[in-house]
Amino acid sequence: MSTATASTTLSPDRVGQSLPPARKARPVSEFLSTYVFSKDHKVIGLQFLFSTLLWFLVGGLLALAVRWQVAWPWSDVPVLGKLFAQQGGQMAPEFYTMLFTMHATVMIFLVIIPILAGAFGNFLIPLMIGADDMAFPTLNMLSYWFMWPAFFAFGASFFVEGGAASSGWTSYPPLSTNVASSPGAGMGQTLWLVGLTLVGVSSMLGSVNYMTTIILMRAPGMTMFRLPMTIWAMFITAILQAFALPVLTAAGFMQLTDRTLGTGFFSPEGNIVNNAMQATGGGQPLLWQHLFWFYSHPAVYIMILPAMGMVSDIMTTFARKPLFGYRPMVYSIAGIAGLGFIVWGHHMFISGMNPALGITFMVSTMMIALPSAVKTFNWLGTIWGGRIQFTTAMLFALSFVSMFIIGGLSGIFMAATPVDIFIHDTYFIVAHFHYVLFAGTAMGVWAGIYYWFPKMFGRTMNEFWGKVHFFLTFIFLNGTFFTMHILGAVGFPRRLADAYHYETFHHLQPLNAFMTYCAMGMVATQIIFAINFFWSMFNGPVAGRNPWNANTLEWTAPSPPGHGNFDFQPVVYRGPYEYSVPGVEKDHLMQTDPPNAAEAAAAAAAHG
Amino acid sequence: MANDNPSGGSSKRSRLMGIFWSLLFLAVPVLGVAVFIVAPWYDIWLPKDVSEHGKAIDGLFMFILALTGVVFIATEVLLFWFLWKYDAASATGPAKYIHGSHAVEVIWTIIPAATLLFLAIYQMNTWADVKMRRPAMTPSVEVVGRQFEWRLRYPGRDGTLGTPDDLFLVNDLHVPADEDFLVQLKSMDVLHSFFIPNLRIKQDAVPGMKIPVWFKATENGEYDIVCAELCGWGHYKMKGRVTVESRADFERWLEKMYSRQEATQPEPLSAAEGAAVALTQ
Amino acid sequence: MKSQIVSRTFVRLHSSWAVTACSITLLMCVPGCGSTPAAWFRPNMVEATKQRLTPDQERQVATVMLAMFGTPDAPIALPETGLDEAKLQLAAGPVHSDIVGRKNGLYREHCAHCHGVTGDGLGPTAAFLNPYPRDYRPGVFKFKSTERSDKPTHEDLVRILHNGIPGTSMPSFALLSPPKVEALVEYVKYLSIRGETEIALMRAFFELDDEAQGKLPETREFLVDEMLTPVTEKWKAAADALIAVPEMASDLDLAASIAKGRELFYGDKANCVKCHGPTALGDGQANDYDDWNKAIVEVSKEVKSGVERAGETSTSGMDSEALAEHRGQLAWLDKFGRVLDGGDALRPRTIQPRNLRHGIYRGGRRPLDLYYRIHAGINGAPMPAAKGTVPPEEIWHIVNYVRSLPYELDGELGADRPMVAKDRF
Amino acid sequence: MRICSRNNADDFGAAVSFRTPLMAAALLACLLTFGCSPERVSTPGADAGRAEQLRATLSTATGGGDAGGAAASTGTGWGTLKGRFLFAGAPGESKPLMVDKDTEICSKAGVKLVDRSLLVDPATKGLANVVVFARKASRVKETTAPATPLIFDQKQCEFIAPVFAARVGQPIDVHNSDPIGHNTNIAGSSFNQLIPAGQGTLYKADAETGMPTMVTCNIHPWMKAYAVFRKDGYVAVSAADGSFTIPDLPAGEPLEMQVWHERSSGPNGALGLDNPALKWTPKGRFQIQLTPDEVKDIGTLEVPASALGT
Repeated sequence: MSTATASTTLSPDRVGQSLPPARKARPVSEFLSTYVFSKDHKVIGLQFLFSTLLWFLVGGLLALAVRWQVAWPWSDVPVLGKLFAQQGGQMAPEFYTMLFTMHATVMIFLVIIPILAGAFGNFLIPLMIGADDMAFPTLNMLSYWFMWPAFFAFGASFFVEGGAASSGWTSYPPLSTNVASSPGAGMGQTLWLVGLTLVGVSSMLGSVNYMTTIILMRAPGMTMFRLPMTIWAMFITAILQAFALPVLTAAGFMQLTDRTLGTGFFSPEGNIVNNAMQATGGGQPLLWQHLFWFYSHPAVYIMILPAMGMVSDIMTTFARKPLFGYRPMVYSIAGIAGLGFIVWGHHMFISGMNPALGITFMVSTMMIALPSAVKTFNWLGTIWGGRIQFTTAMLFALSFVSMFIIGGLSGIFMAATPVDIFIHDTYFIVAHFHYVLFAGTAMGVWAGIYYWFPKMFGRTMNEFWGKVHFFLTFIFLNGTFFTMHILGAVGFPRRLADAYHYETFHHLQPLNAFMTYCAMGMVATQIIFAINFFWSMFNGPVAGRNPWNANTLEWTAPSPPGHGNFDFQPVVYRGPYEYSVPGVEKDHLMQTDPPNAAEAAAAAAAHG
Repeated sequence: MANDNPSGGSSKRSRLMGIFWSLLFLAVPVLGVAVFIVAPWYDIWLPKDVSEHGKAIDGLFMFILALTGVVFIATEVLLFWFLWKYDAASATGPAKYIHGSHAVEVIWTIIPAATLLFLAIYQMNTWADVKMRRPAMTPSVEVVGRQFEWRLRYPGRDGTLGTPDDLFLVNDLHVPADEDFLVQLKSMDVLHSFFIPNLRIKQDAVPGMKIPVWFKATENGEYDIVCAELCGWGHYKMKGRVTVESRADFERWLEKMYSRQEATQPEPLSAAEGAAVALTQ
Repeated sequence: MKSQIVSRTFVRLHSSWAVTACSITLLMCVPGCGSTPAAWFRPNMVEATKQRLTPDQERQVATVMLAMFGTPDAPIALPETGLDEAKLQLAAGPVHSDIVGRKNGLYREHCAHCHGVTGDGLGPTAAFLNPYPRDYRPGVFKFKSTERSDKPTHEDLVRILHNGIPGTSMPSFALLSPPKVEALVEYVKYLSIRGETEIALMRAFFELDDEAQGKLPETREFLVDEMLTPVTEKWKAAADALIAVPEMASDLDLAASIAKGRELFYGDKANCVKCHGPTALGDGQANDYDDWNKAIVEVSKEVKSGVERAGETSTSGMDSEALAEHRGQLAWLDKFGRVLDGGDALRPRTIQPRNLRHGIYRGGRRPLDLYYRIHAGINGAPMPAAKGTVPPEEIWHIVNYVRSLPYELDGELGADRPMVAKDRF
Repeated sequence: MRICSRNNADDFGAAVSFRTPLMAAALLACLLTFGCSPERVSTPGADAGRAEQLRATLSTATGGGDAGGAAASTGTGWGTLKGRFLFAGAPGESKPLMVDKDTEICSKAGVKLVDRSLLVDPATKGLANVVVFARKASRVKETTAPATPLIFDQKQCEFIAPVFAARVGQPIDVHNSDPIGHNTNIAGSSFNQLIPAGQGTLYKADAETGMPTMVTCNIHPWMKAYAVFRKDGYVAVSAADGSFTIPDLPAGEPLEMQVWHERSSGPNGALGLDNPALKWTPKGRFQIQLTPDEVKDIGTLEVPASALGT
């Protein structure tokens, strides 16, 4: 297959080739095949990007609504107030429950996972390994179009009787399986499960594709250890997906049958929910938690690894310096992935799981902090002695490191089982995963957008407004999430519609109000990003092939690249991070630059 | 924006920007530490611990806080320092051309590994005390989570649950001080979590399981019982109260409650009700 | 070059998607902003339609109710109601704390999402609860220390708030401070009185003489003395209407008493077995309704048969007058159908006799409570009164037997051994 | 808003470059609407202004005055009202009831219990169980107050009288002639009693029912009857042949009679007939005036099928 594509790539006449008249004649089919049902990995990548950014907006607004209730419980909700007019604009508690459930669901399944794997994975993998497209373009297209039924399932669930799913994004039974247990446990929950399954199918198609492409379609000379970190991350993420996802899908089906056919995998016998004795039984609620976390813990790394990869590439580019400890970085990613499969139990320390088992998971969890630490140190090593350019992309990448340190360290508290007894399901954990997923991944995503925008649209984004966007986001996100740590220290539980009737938490309302103001600021700030994004698409300064003087292959292709990506067959001579090579006049050597004596000498000296 | 252009030279302005950004990153450790120092003054900190095992947990919390705090400050300050020092606008000469160092990698793999392993082993004993070394005694009370309240059942005079002399109550748990107290935790419908912040106790209640929870309360007073596992739309209001009191008071209270439960004539109302009615007159 | 064009136009396309989508978000946001309407009392549409009120008449009732009782944010209690407005203020309105940090809006914080702002048992969560939350408007309360048709005493309501109602979704509010409980009880009374008065007004239209031209007299005599006072009088009378409970014989042998109770339970005199079933699992009677649901069932039947009838009658051969009447009838049936399907009524549910093996007693587990239930029956529910036909000492026997049921030995229950309290309560 | 709609209309990207900022600015506006002050709207359907005035009148305590408004007594002497209801139409088969309990007693000798809401005498076409009563009467002839307890019996899981009328305060012996226990539940009253087998219990209605009220047995939910209690006792239930008689009505003054039938399609079961002679209204009322010692026969009253539910 790769040879076949290579031959087409090599044919000189296809460079700058214009549309064949036959296809011009049928503009509609032309339009559809090019923009809608396109099999071009770049178009698909951008389709993912735009869809996920829209859901990002939805998720953000949901978060605001949640924050509103947490800060000022029962006060009239401004925007949503109309929905419960008879209540006098007051948010009903089950509506609040639905809000935070769907906030998490949207952010995880419709934003973070698809934007990393779907958008960046699709756009970057072939470009960075020097392939002209994915191994299975049709599968690739399907993986996007399987998202749409999911979009509709999740979207529709807001409007069914009882509202969308409201048993938390973890969907713990019996709350989620027993229809009588809560309003959202009706049609909303079913749609939620359907949507989840479809998202799963999409990711599965994607990951199969990524693995095949990275293994089979690397350009000549692109050995595995010449791959950029982004690709390594995507590769290992794909493996994680492929192995973990089937478990969740199976569990999802079990829950679906529990709800529809009363199979009772997860419901014990004789349960009395909503004053009605449950007919079926013989199940175990904990079983779901095991199955769910067996996927969802690896999923946590699916949600961070690609960002780590992208950040590594961006930092080297703007530090003008080789990545510090390339192989250790690769090994630590692999290590995280490996350990990621045996730590799921740390979500269940107080779930009633055998405490002895808790100890086992505690040890493995402690150990998984290790590779993360190694990565952090290597990033620091990378900027040490560099020549740092404070571009927006770089700032976001740096903040990723800075914030990931916080997120990583706070994880150690939860890993310590006795401490977890107190902070489990409090705002401490909320702070932790928001530092990893928002302050970490989301910042990485922004870094990626600012960095590869020229490659996507042929123009660079406005740097000034980019930095304003970064500055405000950075301030507001810390204002919002750092304070959550001390909330957690008081034991402030998550998911409470109104915690202030507890004497223990009564005095925390002002702090929560402050956090909500920050959250509002954070969402408002993204408008700057939206304007900058769309404006620069058409009015930004035109970027050449390699605006950042970076090394990796995508920068040898035109911006934006056409079908087939490269107008010549890239041949790789070296690793991706050859910056500031002594004796070389320009401060970077692209992977495609033919070798020269000076470099050879320097390399010899360095590797001694 | 010229100076932001990667190929741009080091103008004064871009140096100022470099300083600005590095200081922004310095603000993270500074303010971060400040928050943790200031919070206790505003009582936004671990709630008062009134349990025997709580000290160990709090101690561990503080220990990890200190440990991670050091790492946090070190790394963040280092990040700031590199940004300050190696700003392309100020630093002269080319960047270091180095692909890493085996020695360094080994060092910063071994040290954290040792520390983490130590942490893991260090805390096992506390964990075992709280969750594994169950005192040899019959349950002092059965707590059943239910949407959205805590239903309590004391064994009554005969000391065994499930007999006609059981005492049934809601949300109002009384506990004798300085004694091992064993709760048999159950759930009637969905998952709940039995969380008493001041007692450093949290345990999910799982339908179909009888989970033992034990503690020794060391200080009289009234404390909140919170539900810490999402149990439906009314999760937020699943509030209970635990009253720690002397053995004598506890016995007296049990007797009072039992006689009230067995009432065959309209009787004086309970404290709350009595006060309530008093208000109407 | 082509690639450029492709990706340029692609971007335009997508950004215009984005623009559209954002504008949709806007359209969703903008109308939401601005006036959050004040909470209002929902009119009793089922009764209004049952009484076939005209829009004008509905408006008159709404106006009168507004005049007599105010709004959920600003309730009014006429002196005749005997309600304490200060307490009502605490419970009414949106949730907030006043200058001295005193919490207001208690009803909407603790009760409204089940019982509804109007106390019509139609709160946002009502439809999902089993049993449905109580509709205060008919002024019927189940668990009380007074005779069947009497109102509950103040203490009865306080007790319900304090203990909750096990076996239903009514939680315990034992941890609320007494003044708050007071305010809530007062507010529940207020809603109940309001609802009963509204129903009285709506029914009054039928009793009107023709010269009244379908308009209620808006005089104090009529509204207060004829409509309001009869309702409030019963509430005032409740305190003195306590059921007198003769002491259980002090020398009573419990075992013997339980045995006697068992006889009565299965016997023809007390007849408990007929509904609570031979195993006392509450499986004796499955197809009856309580009064709240029965009302809906009855009107639905009426509407259903009415619609069928309308379908059968041919409008040919009708003179204009008859035709007009026929049309009116159709319009009414149509409206009634909409009211029943719309948010004004819940899907009727049958009532299950209590399963006496769970050891869950909704009205309280004190022997006294059980005595009240058996003596006076349960108002609004099928449970009949035993008083008069079953002497007090025999009622005590039944009480003792019922209290022993959750612990009755397996052997006596035969093959289908129910789940007893020992296993789960 | 109009910005948005224009953006919707405009589909292609040319204009996006300058519209996007507008759009985004509008979005910002939306997000900043968190402060917008809710202007309160009043109860829908109610006339707030009128309510204010009304509130004033309600709070001014005026001397109660006679609110009852009983008709002023004018005439003297007593008269009797007679009449007969005929059903114009085919009554059709009455449906059997769902009897799922105590069948050995309740359907003894294979007698199936049937729905008795429309009883028409096949021979005379007479419509039974129509209730006729005087809405207001200024005078009541004391001698007519009966002292004997009225027997309200149930046999073979059926109330013997489908509709029965009594005077407020008149003793009623609610009886159970079955070998099994029943309970009798009179809706809207204080009465829901266990009636053990073969026993009875006395009941005295303490208040008037407006229109007849439903009587049920909850143990046997198919059992149904109607009761009507009147202070003055001027009430009659039409017999099997449809005839009814109300004796001793106050003469010499206009009387308004109310007519009810269980299956009537009128409001609250009011039986509306097309009878201008008696000024019959849709509310099921007609006007008469008796002269002393007159026996007024208002003749046969045709009840069309359309007036009753089928």
